[in-house]
Amino acid sequence: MIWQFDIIILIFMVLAAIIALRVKDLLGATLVFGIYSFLICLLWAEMGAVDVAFTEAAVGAGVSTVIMIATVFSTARRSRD
Amino acid sequence: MKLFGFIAVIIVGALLLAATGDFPAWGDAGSPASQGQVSSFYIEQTINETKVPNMVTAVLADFRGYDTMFETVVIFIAGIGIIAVLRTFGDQASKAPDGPEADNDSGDLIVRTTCHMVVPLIQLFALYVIAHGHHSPGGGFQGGVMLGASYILFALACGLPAAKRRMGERRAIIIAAAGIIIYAGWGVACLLLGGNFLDYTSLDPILPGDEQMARSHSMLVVEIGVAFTVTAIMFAIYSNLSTRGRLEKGL
Amino acid sequence: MEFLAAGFIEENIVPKFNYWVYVILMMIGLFAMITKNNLIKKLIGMAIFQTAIILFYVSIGVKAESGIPILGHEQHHEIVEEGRASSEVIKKEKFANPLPHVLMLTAIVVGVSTLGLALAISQRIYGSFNTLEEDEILDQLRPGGHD
Amino acid sequence: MTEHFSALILLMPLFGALLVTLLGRERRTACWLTALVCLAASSAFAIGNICQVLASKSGDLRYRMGGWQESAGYEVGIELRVDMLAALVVAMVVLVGFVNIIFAKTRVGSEMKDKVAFFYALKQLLIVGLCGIVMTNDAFNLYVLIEITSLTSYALIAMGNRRAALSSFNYIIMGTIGASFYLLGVGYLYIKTGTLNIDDISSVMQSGDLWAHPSIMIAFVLIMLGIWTKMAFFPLHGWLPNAYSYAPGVVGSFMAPLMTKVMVYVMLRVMLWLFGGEYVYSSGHIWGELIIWMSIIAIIAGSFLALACTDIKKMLTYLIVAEVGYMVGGAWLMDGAGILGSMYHILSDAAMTFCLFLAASIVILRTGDHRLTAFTGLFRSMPLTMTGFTVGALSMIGLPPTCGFFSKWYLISGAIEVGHWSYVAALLFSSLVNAVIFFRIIERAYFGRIEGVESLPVDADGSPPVVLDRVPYSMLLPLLMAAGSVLLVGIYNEVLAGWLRAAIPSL
Repeated sequence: MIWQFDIIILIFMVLAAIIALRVKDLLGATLVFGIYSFLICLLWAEMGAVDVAFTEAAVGAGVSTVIMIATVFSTARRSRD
Repeated sequence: MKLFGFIAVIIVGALLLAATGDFPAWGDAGSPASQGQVSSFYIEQTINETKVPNMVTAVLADFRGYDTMFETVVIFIAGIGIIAVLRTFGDQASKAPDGPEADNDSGDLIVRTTCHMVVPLIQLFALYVIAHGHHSPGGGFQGGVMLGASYILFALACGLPAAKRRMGERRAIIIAAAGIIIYAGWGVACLLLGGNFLDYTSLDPILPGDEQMARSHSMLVVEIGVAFTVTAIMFAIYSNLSTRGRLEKGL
Repeated sequence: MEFLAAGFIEENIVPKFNYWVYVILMMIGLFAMITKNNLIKKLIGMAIFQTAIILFYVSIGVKAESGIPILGHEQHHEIVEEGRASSEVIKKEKFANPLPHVLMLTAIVVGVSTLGLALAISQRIYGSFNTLEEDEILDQLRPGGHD
Repeated sequence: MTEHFSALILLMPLFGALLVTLLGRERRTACWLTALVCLAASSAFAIGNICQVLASKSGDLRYRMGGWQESAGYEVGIELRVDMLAALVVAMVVLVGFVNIIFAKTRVGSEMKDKVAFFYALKQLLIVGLCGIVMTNDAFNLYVLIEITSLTSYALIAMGNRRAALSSFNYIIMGTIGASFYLLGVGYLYIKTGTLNIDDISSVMQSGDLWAHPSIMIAFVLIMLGIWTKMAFFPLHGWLPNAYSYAPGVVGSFMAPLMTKVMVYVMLRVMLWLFGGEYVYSSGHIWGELIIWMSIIAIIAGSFLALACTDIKKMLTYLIVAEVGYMVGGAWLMDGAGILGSMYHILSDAAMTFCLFLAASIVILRTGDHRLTAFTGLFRSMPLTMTGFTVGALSMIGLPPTCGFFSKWYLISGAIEVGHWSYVAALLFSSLVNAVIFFRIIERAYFGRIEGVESLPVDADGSPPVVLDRVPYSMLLPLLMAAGSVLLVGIYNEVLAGWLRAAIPSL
């Protein structure tokens, strides 16, 4: 583990989480959420949890983002909050 | 609602932070969780007991294999649950476009060509991840997601009907169920040969190598089972969610 | 005023900032789940909430000196080919604790399954109410009691 | 073979669910038969399990998954542990599931349409999850199994109409918060003890004297909050009434008796085995008294909300909220009789809720009306159904010889022993409210005038159903079985209480 990386990634993660929840465009929110997942995947790789990072990269940043985008496309894209 | 939510969140947060003071420092190798007997056993004895260098795979597929079986069941439930909730069965929905040229019915030429080149590579790498999970990060779950993602990519590039001909709904459900049948059936085979459920050592007589190698081989078998289920369900989830359960044309 | 004391930060926050950040992420997620009006936003909050817990678990498994929980080639060779005792070759503090990683693989799977099912249900809700805003849905339900 | 019974109870419905999905959505009767046979086998194993526990000297059976022996006193694998309480609750789960499969036969075609196979598969997986929860001895495995039951119930509820989908969504949000709190609590325990096996955690906390640490207390609070959310303890009950009353009839009648009861079992398990009575009931904590008062509020609020309902199913779901209050209060009375009452009430409440939900589903099906007014004059046109309903209602009110009387008896005697009179008063008040509610219905059913009687919808297979009470046997028989079980659990209360008493660890 390298604690400098850790801090930087954690700060970006908190930012990404807040942005994902603030953006009114749901497609944008979903993409920021994809970034969040990718950051957390980096964090886990840095902490030595390579299997978890691999899974998160495939599932969190990959499949979850895709199915969320699929849902946003087949429902409403705008959100009021 | 906002105020209530804020208060609830603050209370929970304060509760959680109150306990962090009590935790061992982050990265402390002497903390109970890291120092404990269970963790030491996994780190030191995995190689002796199972001949698998990747401890995570060994713990996942053998020591806590019962958990992993249910993890696969969770994925299976998500898949059939989504079909049960969203899918609309109708005559017009099941009508598949005919003819091989329907492959080329949608999408850009460059995208399609690239996709046709990339998908086999992804699938090959996914198979490598499944098979090599004993020695490197990866395993049935990660490989399965990647296999499923290759189908999703194909559906994105060439349209869902084309992908459906390769992985139809019925076929996806059968593959998914077959995955768990492989996993749980392997456990039942152990049971029939006189061990406990999922006790791979009892399969020693029918597998090459000694008892430890029987564990190692069995882990590969169950990982393949997991990969089957995950591949099929990931694609089923995508195809249902992207068409609102009608399985006509994708995104 | 205890919080302002200089020693507090050094003792409680610096060595444990991972745990602090997990609590912050969890609170963000929980707040979104409770207060957001849009169903998709609620689900994004739910996903953040779940990853925060996973962050907590993975943080448990870290040791200051540790690398990945996979034996290297030399160690593997020494144990399997040369027959040395594994407890001599393997230094525990060099390997991250594998158990939380295994648990979190399961938790990630559970998370994506819940997310998928919830997205399917929200698509059905959109199909019958034509909106994903919670208050608009409740407005539509108000006049008629049962249906 | 006999030592594998506890694993086989789980495996039968698991393979049943897989077979059902393989059979496909066209072969409905085959799906039904598969589910029936698998659950029948599972029930047989569950009963065999009870006999084994009775025969064993230590009173609990342990089954190590994967055959992993313990290393230096710690379990490295996952272990199943079946004591008398677990054996009885498992038997209750599979038997209710089995009877409900019979009940579902005629209804499932019209309620689920093309998705019959998925219904049977999800339902059997739900039973797998519930049985696994009851038997596992691993704190994390418990989480996975809780999520299995949750996911199946989200999907099953959302198969109903649009209201059902919305309540299922709310259930997902609440359920995820609950399960995640539980997971966090387990993480807090793991960071302090380094193990996940329930017995090992308990012994590490005992030997390391970790009781004073704040993180242990917070772990306890988090786990309790999670479980309470899952079992709809009063302030956290918001998801339950809508989810269960809008769910398809065959789903509601199955989930209502089981889900909350199994979560009460988990609460008892966490209190008495994971943390131990000494810690939970120690006078140093503020929560003991507080939680009894919360359960009193839950009982009273549940009763009032039920009284205000005009919809039969909604009313029954609010009664479940009140019953959860009974069980939580009983478990926190710090007294053997209270805990015994709570355990016994798990069984008896499952029986009577099942009976009432089946009767209500039949009435709703026959009259096409889910208001209480639907019961007018039903004693004349549907005597057997109403007899079943009356048995369930009498048990809810708490009249002998039904099981509801005896569970209230144990709870009240426990409360009197520790001198908690307000809890006694709340129980009696709730009995009174139940009496008002049910006698109102029974009076209407007995003395009310018969109005126009519609004909029964044709069977799913197209064959005319066999009619008695103008209800097919496949629905009437389960109701009578449920009513019979209400009486049986009541009549054999001495035996059951004796078995359960042996399972309670010394406080």
